Amino acid sequence: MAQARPAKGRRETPVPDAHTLERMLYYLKLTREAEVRIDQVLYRQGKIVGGVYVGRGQEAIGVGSSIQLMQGDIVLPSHRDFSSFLIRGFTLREIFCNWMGRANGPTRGRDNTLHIGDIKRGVIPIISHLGDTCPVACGVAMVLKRRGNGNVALVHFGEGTTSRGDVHEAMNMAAVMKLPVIFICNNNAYAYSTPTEKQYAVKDLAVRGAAYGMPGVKVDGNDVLAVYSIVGEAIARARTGGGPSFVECKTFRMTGHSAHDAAEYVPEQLFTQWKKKDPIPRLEKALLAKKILGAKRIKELEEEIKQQIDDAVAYAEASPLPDSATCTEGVYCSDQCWWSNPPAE
Amino acid sequence: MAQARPAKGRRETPVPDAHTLERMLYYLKLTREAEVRIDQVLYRQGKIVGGVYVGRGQEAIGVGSSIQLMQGDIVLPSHRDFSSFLIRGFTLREIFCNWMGRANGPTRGRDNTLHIGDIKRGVIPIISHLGDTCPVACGVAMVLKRRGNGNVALVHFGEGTTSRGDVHEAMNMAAVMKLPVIFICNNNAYAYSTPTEKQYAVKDLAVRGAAYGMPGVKVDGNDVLAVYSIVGEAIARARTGGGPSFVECKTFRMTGHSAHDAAEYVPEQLFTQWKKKDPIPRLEKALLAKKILGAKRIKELEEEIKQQIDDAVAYAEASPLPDSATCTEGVYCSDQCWWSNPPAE
Amino acid sequence: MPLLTYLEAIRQGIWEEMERDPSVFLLGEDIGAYGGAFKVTAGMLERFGEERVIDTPICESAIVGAAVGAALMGMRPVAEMQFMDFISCGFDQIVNMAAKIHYRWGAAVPLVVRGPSGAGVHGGPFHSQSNEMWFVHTPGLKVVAPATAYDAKGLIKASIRDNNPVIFFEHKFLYRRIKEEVPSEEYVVPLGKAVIRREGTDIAVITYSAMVWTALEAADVLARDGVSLEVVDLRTLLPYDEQCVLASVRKCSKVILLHEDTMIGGMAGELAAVIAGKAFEGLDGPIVRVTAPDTPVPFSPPLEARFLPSVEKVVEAARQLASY
Amino acid sequence: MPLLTYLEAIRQGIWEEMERDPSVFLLGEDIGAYGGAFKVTAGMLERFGEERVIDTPICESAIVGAAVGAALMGMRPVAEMQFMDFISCGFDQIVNMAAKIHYRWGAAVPLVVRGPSGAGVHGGPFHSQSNEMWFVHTPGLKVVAPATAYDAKGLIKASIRDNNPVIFFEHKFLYRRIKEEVPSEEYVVPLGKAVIRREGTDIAVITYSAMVWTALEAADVLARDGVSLEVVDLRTLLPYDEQCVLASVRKCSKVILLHEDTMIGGMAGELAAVIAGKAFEGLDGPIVRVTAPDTPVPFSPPLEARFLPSVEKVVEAARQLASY
Ligand SMILES: Cc1ncc(C[n+]2csc(CCOP(=O)(O)OP(=O)(O)O)c2C)c(N)n1
Ligand SMILES: Cc1ncc(C[n+]2csc(CCOP(=O)(O)OP(=O)(O)O)c2C)c(N)n1
Ligand SMILES: [Mg+2]
Ligand SMILES: [Mg+2]
Repeated sequence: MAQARPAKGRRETPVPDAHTLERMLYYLKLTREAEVRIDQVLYRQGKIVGGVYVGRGQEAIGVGSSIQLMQGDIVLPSHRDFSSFLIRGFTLREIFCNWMGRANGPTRGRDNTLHIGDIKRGVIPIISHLGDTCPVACGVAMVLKRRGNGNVALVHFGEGTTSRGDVHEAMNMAAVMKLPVIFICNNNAYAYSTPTEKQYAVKDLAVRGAAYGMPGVKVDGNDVLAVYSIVGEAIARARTGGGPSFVECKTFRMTGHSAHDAAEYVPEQLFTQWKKKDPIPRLEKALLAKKILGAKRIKELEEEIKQQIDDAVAYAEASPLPDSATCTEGVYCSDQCWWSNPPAE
Repeated sequence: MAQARPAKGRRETPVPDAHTLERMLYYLKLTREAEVRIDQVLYRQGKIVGGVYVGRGQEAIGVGSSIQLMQGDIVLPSHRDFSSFLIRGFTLREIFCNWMGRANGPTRGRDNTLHIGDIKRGVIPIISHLGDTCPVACGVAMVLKRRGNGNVALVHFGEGTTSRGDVHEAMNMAAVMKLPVIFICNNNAYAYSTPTEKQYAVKDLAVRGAAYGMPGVKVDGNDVLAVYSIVGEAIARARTGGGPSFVECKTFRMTGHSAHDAAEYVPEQLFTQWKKKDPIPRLEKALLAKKILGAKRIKELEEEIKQQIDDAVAYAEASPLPDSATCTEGVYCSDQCWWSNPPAE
Repeated sequence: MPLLTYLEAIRQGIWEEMERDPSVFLLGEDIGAYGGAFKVTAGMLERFGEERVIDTPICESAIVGAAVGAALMGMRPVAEMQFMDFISCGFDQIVNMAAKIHYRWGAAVPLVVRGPSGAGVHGGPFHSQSNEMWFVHTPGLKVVAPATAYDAKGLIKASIRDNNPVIFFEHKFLYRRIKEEVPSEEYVVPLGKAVIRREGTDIAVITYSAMVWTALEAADVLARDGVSLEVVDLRTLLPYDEQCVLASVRKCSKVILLHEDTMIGGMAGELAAVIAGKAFEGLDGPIVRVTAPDTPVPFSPPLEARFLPSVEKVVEAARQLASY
Repeated sequence: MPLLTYLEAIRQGIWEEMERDPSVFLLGEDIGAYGGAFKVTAGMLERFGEERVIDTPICESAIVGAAVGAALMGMRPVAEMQFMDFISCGFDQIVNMAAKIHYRWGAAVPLVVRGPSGAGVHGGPFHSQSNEMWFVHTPGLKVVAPATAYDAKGLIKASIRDNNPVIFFEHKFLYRRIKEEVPSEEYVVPLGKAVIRREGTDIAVITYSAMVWTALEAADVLARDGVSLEVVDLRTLLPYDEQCVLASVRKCSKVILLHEDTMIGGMAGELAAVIAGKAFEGLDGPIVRVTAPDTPVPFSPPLEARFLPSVEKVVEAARQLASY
């Protein structure tokens, strides 16, 4: 990752280079395949227990956002932003180990799904309590602003989460303090079974930006290039002292809320409509048309992706479950017990 | 109080009749004098202990709003809306007894200041935790809406309180459910020592209405007639199924945050500027000019007010403090213990 | 008598109260058409309509606050937390608004906040918590935690009829694992009354919720080697049934305090104080606590198994105490 | 040695840590130019600037959440609650975000949430609460409640240096009522260590915060009629100093557990369980609790006086226990 440098003045809309475009397609496909393995295969085989949430159909949001992050930036993904972890350097092996509760996963089996964090790699994970990472992002941004390296914090949350007080308190605080944080709403039309009309009474949540005195824009969340440029503008603004932004990414949850939810409450035609807007073929077509990638290269990527996932799953399955005796370790951070992120001296 | 009737269609801007105008002047003066007695006299004499908050300079908000309430409406005043209690039928004797922690005050000495409530008289008091009454107002409004009598709930809070999550959760819920609740922000420029620019990053909080899909308007909170008409429109809308509104009343806190606060952090000229906008002389001049009231009648009112306050203070001072044995009574609502508002059967 | 699961018993209890009293209504996330994350409210929207089965946005504090407002207006709201873990987001409204109103100005606040709590289903640190003690320590609240289907129905009905804020902890592990014959005739189980699940003579085990079953299993095991456990199910944690607890301790003269919640500041402490204060002469051995360790609830099955008090742990503790 | 009030000692402790370590910073409501509602942070804005003394909007949840974020970045935030009563509004961020991060993914969360708590100043139900037990019952937190100026300074310094979330309860009644000689040399008071404030032989009184002074007064009174109290000041409630508590109980063989917080689910329960579990043989009498009754904190002076544990109540309880 490149070093963040506070650019002089406001940048123009960022455009991804060919290399970045390929990486975006790669991460889109990798995310899609990895999550299919999780909810379609491992969960059904009983190899993953507990709640299982995936971001199928909305992968472009995490990819188009996190791909732009620089060293020192921090992302706080939602429970559906699998791609952010990959882009920030978590390996598939680590991630699958965590999903399967293995001792060598990043949480040592203490927490599940994508509750995976590592400050060095710039990822702070959610807790299940929706919206709680928004204030945390403000605190992160306070520090980034003070350090003056032009770094930013990116926090994702669903449209249902915007109803929680913590999101409000955080957005207001960020606006008052002009913090370099970008609030990204993954608006996938449902909060569990709750449609947007039961969640809020405005057409676009983007209008919330104006209520706090920050830019609020909506973008097609299934168009990774649009996400890239809109979020990119917000990031550029934040890097150069322009303060926070709110970005509403319109997308759709192409699965149930979790693996056990058949989503019977979602009208069938919505799935068929949104299938057409699948972000992956959209980018793939564009890249083929622009001759940025050839069909052959894409095949290679798909091969590579399948192998990586097979490897990671095999690795995770072969990894040990935690020793039950470790249950009581690491409640407190002391010299004996803590395995990452020592506080700066 | 008149019976609330759901009017057909949306009402035009309400205009107060002569009787109402006189009552408004009366309540403005009564509130001002009663609060002066509290923070300038009784507090300094040590006859009132604990925190002392008054609404000097902002009396027009409570008066211009609550004066319009009908039977069955509910008001949830802020800690500075003394007048709402008077208008809804609390006697000065009750109120002073509560300030002085007397056994025969409405809280029997258990709670202080304006933490006085009575469902029959349509008042639900705040708790100190700012913003907490906003969700309560939503629950009240759910019931009012279901009963279909065109009743409304009015909830007041300061501009600093708008930073709390509960206010956001309540405004969003009210908008989604189209509840008959009017959110009234008493924007008096300070939250304790905190000026508005450290509280929020917008010019007018009124813009928050649009963020939830409800009307948001600002009004000169020191002009009781303006408050009357703007809040009146919101009430009319709510009575007729139009849902919630947000009204920002711009005013100024003409005292310290509380009786012990000298407000040295407030630039002196702000006090002098706002002194000129004092809502009481403004209404008085208007009524005299329009010959709605004569100087003589006003004198009478002032006499009456002074006497009432003297009587109430004497009564409160002569009233007993609570028997310490009652400390443990009434924690639970059972047949033995509870003295008001039995739940409807 | 019809066979009902613990979950069905709760549904039936709520349903009957909705039929009986029009002032009862429900609010919460995904409780309407979807019937709730665990389907406790399934079918209620169809039967009682949108005015009485209200889907809310995701806002626990506003959900509880709105319930308080409705209760003050004479209604009897029943608010669902999708998981009781999330009650922390509505915490302030419960402990400061709901709990103190009656003491402060005498208004009744008849409401129920209910939902699934407890571990054992690999839910991880945020879908497995036992959060009853925050509320047991809050004067003005009542706290209920049923262990059986019969009690779950009778207690939810009593909670809805109570004129105070009741926090009702359902154990998600029991939802579908327990099936009992539950009478179809009208009944309620009064709040504040414990019950002796098994008579014994050597050691009293005071517990509640899912751990009642753990205690009963342990009692079977121990019976074989001649140690007789008495199992007391508190059912209501606030106000708790002091008389029943003390009587059982005096009878057995030894006591084990058992709960799934973590140890420090847990219910076992409160019970220990009352026992060591009022039944001191009756005690023939140290007061023993068997609880979860003081950690968050870990996700991975081996860790979660270690976290949860087990039959083995109770048996071991009882054997030691018996030989004291 | 300079005479400092309890409040000045806290200010000095924070000040020294701010001087010593640039990663320490403050955030809260009205803490900057105004110096805080009780003036604990007076002068700090001038000395350390707006980047390290941050006035926030009124949003306790965001204040705590932001402190967590900053702590994860290697800073040592000290967040003020204007009154500890309002910590209920930041509750979820403390118990679910701050407390569990290290256990879940191993990141240190060195932060302090501090503020005035306790009654005795006619603050009413919402400016007088003792809310320590919510946090004592939350694994991953540390909870501190100093009684003296010396400890207040030494403990706030230790809390700021600790790598875990510390909830620091200052007692507002003590702020200006206590004046002590406090050494100007650098010192810290380690977390987790209790102290014996007064040696005694007949009854151990285990207490903390303002009640330490009540216990000491009671000890003077009782000394006259030949009853010798030992007074143990816990200082840290989580982790608490079990060894010191048990030793004192074994020495005196009788114990009174004293706190200002309400009884049910209070600290006295936890201590009773540990004592009745591990010092059972050493006990020559019932474990006695002297605490506030289970009510909100009433406003009116006669009611508040009845609410608060008093010297008289401790003396009476001790006389009874002594004659047991
Ligand atoms: C505070 C809180 N309340 C309720 C829940 C239960 N819950 C988990 S996900 C979810 C829906 C979230 O919807 P949204 O924010 O739109 O995110 P999405 O799942 O659609 O990506 C709910 C209600 C929770 N996790 N936290
Ligand atoms: C949740 C909460 N945080 C902090 C406080 C302390 N406090 C009491 S009044 C006040 C300022 C309120 O400002 P505003 O909302 O503008 O109302 P005003 O007093 O100006 O009328 C503060 C911070 C509180 N009562 N509740
Ligand atoms: Mg969604
Ligand atoms: Mg204000």
